[in-house]
Amino acid sequence: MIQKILVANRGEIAVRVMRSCRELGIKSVAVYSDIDRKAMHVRYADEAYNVGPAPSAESYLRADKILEIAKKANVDAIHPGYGFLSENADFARKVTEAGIIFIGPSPEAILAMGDKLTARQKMIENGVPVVPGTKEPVKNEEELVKTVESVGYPVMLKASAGGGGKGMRLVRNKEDLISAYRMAKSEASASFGDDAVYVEKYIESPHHIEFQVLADKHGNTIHLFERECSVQRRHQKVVEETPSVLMTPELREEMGKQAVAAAKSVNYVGAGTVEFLVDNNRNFYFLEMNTRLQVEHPVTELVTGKDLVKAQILIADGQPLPYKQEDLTQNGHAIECRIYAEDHRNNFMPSPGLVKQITEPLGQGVRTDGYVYEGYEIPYHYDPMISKLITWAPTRDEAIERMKRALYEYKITGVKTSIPFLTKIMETKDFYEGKYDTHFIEKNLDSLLDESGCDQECEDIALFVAYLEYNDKLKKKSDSSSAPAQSGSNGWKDFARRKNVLRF
Amino acid sequence: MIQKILVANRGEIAVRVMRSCRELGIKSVAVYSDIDRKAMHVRYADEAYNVGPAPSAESYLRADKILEIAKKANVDAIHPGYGFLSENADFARKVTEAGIIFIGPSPEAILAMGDKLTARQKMIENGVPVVPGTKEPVKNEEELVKTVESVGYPVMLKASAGGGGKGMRLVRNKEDLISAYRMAKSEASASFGDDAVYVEKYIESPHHIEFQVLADKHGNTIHLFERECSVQRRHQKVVEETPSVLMTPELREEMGKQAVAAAKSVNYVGAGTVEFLVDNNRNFYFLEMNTRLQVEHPVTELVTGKDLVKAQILIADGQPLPYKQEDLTQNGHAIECRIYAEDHRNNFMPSPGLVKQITEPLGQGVRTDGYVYEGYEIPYHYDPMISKLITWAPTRDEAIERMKRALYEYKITGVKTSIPFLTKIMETKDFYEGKYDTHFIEKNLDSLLDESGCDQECEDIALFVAYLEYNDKLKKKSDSSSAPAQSGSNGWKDFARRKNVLRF
Amino acid sequence: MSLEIKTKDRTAAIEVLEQEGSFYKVKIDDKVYELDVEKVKDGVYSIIHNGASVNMEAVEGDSPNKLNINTENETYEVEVIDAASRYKAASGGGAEASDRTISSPMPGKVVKIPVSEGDKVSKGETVIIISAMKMESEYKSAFDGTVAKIFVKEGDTTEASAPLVEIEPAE
Amino acid sequence: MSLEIKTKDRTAAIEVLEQEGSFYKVKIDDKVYELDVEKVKDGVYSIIHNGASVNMEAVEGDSPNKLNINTENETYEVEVIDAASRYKAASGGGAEASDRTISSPMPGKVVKIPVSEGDKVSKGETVIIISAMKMESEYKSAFDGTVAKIFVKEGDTTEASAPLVEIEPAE
Repeated sequence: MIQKILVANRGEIAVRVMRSCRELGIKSVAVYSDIDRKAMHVRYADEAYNVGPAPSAESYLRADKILEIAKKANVDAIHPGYGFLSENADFARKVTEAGIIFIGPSPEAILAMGDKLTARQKMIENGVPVVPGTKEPVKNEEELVKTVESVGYPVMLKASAGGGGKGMRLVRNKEDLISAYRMAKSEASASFGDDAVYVEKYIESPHHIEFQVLADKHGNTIHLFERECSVQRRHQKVVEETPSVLMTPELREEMGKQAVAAAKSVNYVGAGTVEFLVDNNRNFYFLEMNTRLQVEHPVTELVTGKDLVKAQILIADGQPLPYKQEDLTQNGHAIECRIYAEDHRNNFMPSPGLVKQITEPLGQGVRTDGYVYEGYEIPYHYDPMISKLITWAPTRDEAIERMKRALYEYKITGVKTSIPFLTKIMETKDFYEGKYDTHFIEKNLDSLLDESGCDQECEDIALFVAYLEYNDKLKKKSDSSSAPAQSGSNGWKDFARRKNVLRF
Repeated sequence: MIQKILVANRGEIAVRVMRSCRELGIKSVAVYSDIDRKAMHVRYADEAYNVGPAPSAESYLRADKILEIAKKANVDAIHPGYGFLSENADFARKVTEAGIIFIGPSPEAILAMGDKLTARQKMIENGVPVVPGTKEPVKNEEELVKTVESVGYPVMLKASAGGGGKGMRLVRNKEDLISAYRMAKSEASASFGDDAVYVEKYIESPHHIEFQVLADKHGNTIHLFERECSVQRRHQKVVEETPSVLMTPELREEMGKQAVAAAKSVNYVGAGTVEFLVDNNRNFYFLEMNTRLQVEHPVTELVTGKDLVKAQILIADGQPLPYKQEDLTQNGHAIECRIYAEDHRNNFMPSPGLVKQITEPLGQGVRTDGYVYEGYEIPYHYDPMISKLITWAPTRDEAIERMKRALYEYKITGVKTSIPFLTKIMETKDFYEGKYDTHFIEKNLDSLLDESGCDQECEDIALFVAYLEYNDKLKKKSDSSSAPAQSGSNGWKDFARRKNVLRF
Repeated sequence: MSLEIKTKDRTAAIEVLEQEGSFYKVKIDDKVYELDVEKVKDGVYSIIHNGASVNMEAVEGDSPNKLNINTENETYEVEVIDAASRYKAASGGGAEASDRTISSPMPGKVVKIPVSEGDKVSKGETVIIISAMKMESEYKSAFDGTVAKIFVKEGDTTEASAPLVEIEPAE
Repeated sequence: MSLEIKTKDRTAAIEVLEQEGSFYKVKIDDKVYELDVEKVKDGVYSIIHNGASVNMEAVEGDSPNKLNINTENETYEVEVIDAASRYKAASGGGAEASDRTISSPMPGKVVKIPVSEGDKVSKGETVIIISAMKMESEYKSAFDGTVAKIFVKEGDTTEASAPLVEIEPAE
């Protein structure tokens, strides 16, 4: 049995993986960049090693350094989390060659699915419907224009090596094509070190529905039902749920079968996700397969009761799947909200900084997978996700009410967060009636950004709180005129000066 | 439908009730004593009213004041939580007479079950087996001695109005009888305002197993299976779980049937718990019925998926039970640990005080029902319970591993807590093998109190941390010599003086 | 004691008439409130007003007299009018100058600067692209004008609120 | 700089040999450690030692030179030997006196005092009963002796660590 695992990641997913390691009695090893010395995954792990400077290209993406640490710490296996090196076939190969278990599929499967074009080709060969478009990366801008005109607007430009919305651009007309192409290439290059971009027909009113699959080394491949991920902004998932309101038992069975077939076509081993676009007539198209754990895997865990990270580890250890397709049922309903450090009222600008206060929602049916703590400074080098908030309840309605309750309880100050935006989503008619596609946010953006509910009295009280806080700080400053500089208190140096000129 | 509920309680249970109110779209009203102004239930509620000075006899036990507030706030219903007025028939009657819904059973049912002797008599009449003993409160010390000699040692002295271990004393021999009797009377008087005490035969190697029941106003009474509560210290539950390892399907069905019969015998309405003693031969005896929500209700919620507080509210609103006995199944396994502010290494002395830092366990299968926050001062006037930590998993083994993981993550500084003690329980062979009765803690006390695992290196590092913390505080003091007094920093006034005489 | 506090397009005069412990009788403009206000922890306030339990948080802003107050549904950016801000308001220009200067609210890396000093730019034209937290953001000119000064170069790492590009508006 | 730190029956000499940022080379008695120590928040320490990630918390004790250090499995009550404690140790008697005086570690209410000043008491005899957090605790004499002084009366509310009863040991 695996005794020690290096988690080649940071943030909430590193902590989440270590939690399952701990429950299995497996030691966990963290790697951390210079700026992550105080990060939760370092504190949580049994061992921790520095892996380089803050920029991920110099730390979390350095396969060589991570392997060196893995050998030094004498680990049996490496779990890559999501992002970073999780879909890097070269890394998977090097890990295996070093005699260490890579917790994920084979390099061949990663390569086949990681390159969107190869994957599409494979699906076409296997009779799985795919979205119309090109198969090869666009070579230059002239070819781009030609290709797009043959497919017809609207089109989606996608990074060949991409995922998670990086390097993706929707283009609705000719004028925007070139600049969108350049931005996509630039982002693709920055994010994946590969600027190859291809073109796909864009399907209107699509639902993004994905199937979780698990496959062991003994030829068993199963699916753990669907996740509805249509609440997206700029092709990034914001809210996910399961079951999907759109789903019928027949469609579920058919899509599940195709998801398993897709996995089998590349001899897939481990946990993976097959993403489909589904239109309003319930036609579905293979979109891509993510050969790793997904951010939104907890909704599947809550309705099936299974721990997907434990399943990954047991599979990597060579054990057969502990459950069969017919053992699995969907119990109740689960919803996940991604909590980002961002200012949705300022064009969703990321908002890194010092977390001054955090109160996590607790109680029945609420799960939080996070990593920040009071006093932690969220660095600007990495993804702005603070945590994932997931609720479970016997019914969808109750899960939504529970999510609203949990969002009400969730208090984070110091950085701006997406909590108010997510609350608005839960209150939006299209959402709670289950009638939404991937255009949901775009369509409802005005009301989602609306800020109201604080009347005159409420505003007056807010001003009085400002009055009290100002005087309180003033008093503290005058009590200790030569106080030491504290992290997070910027500009307070002027304060002592100001207090002398204040009128009372 | 009920629109607004006053929660006549404090602490974790007040917050827990308000959570369900919020999910149902019902406004919640808090009452608070002088010392509870900053308590979480006040912050969580939609409305909050002061109910008197800190001692509960002058605040949370003042039925008249609470009723006055209920009228002023124009509530539809009152939820009593557990403890305080939850099993006070007179309060229930007054609430109803004021035209307000009491969320609980009728005053008659409370009276019948609240007086242990009446309850025993009722069970005997209905053929439910009870533990041998007296039926009347002991009149005086001479009668006590006679009665005990007829029943035979060991005996249990119990407060007639009691519950939760208050006013209970186990007496194994004659010498201890009188002093135990006096202590029991004194505690009974202090806790319930009634010093009546009775005598019961004490059964060796008993398991404490209880059944959750729900009954609506339309004659439907169901049970939600058992809870195993045999991990007790001084007759206070410490760890609870469901299902019980001792249980067989046949015994479950039989005990469930008797629990429903017990509830029906008093025309019970609402949520209640029928407690049984079960010996190693699976003989069971009615112990008492608690006519309220229990502390340990979450384990039932996690395996059935139901929200018991919501069920209470819907029942009180006159609605029929939303599920039938045959709809209910036990899914997986749940364990609850009660986190107390107490020093288990100092005779389990309560440890109130300022919570300097708190990190709650998160992630899959973990539920925390708590109420304290960083900066909150736990008052010494009330119960020392900080929170309830509950884990769920498909199997008992996994639920235990998850509990160990959650206890590892749970960090509270400032007050001493039972977390290390609970960790030891999870690691104790008798517990993880499921072979325990109510003597478990007594039997394993030495190993449960054992403190080890910190070797020479660990100790050296601990001393170095002390060194750093001391110097850090010293530095801060010298940087701001006239700093304002901060709550929780006692004795720091001498610090500035001391630093001048330190050698470096 | 009294203070003037500004938010949005309103400046309110706040005067505490009475105080006893956590109870305040306070006049806000012409309205008198009786409030029970407790600071439960750093920056976190619990207010009881006519029975209603209200929670608000105060977070420091960019300067000592600026605060952000989070209510349940809204965030107020609040400025306490002290002597320093009175001076600034009276002398003018300060606010205008900051409009001319594009800055990023967070630290980041300069990906591209498609303009040079002296270039004419139109309203809405991208003048700098900053990457932070794996997202690229384009900063555009708010008006027609001329690039007066560029404070950074491509590849630079920038601090929060640091000036990036200054644009001189066209007359 | 160096300090002596006492815990249980051990007094250790601690001397920092080198420091750079969070890296410390430190001599504890005769052993030299290389540690990476970060204070992640108030009183919370993250230590990396030969790759092992260790968490400890420091909580202030009853006096400025006393600290409680929580390790994963154990709590160390630690005393930093400063001039004040040196003096106390040298003059003696202080510790002994506190043994004679029974006090409660937490605030509570005096339920009963079954003894009077001048009474003879035996080891293990209950001299006072305190109620706190709904539990009654009996405090017993640690030795045979005489009740020298009772500082409180029945019904009193007591502060944490306040002296309750002093017992003069029998010769």
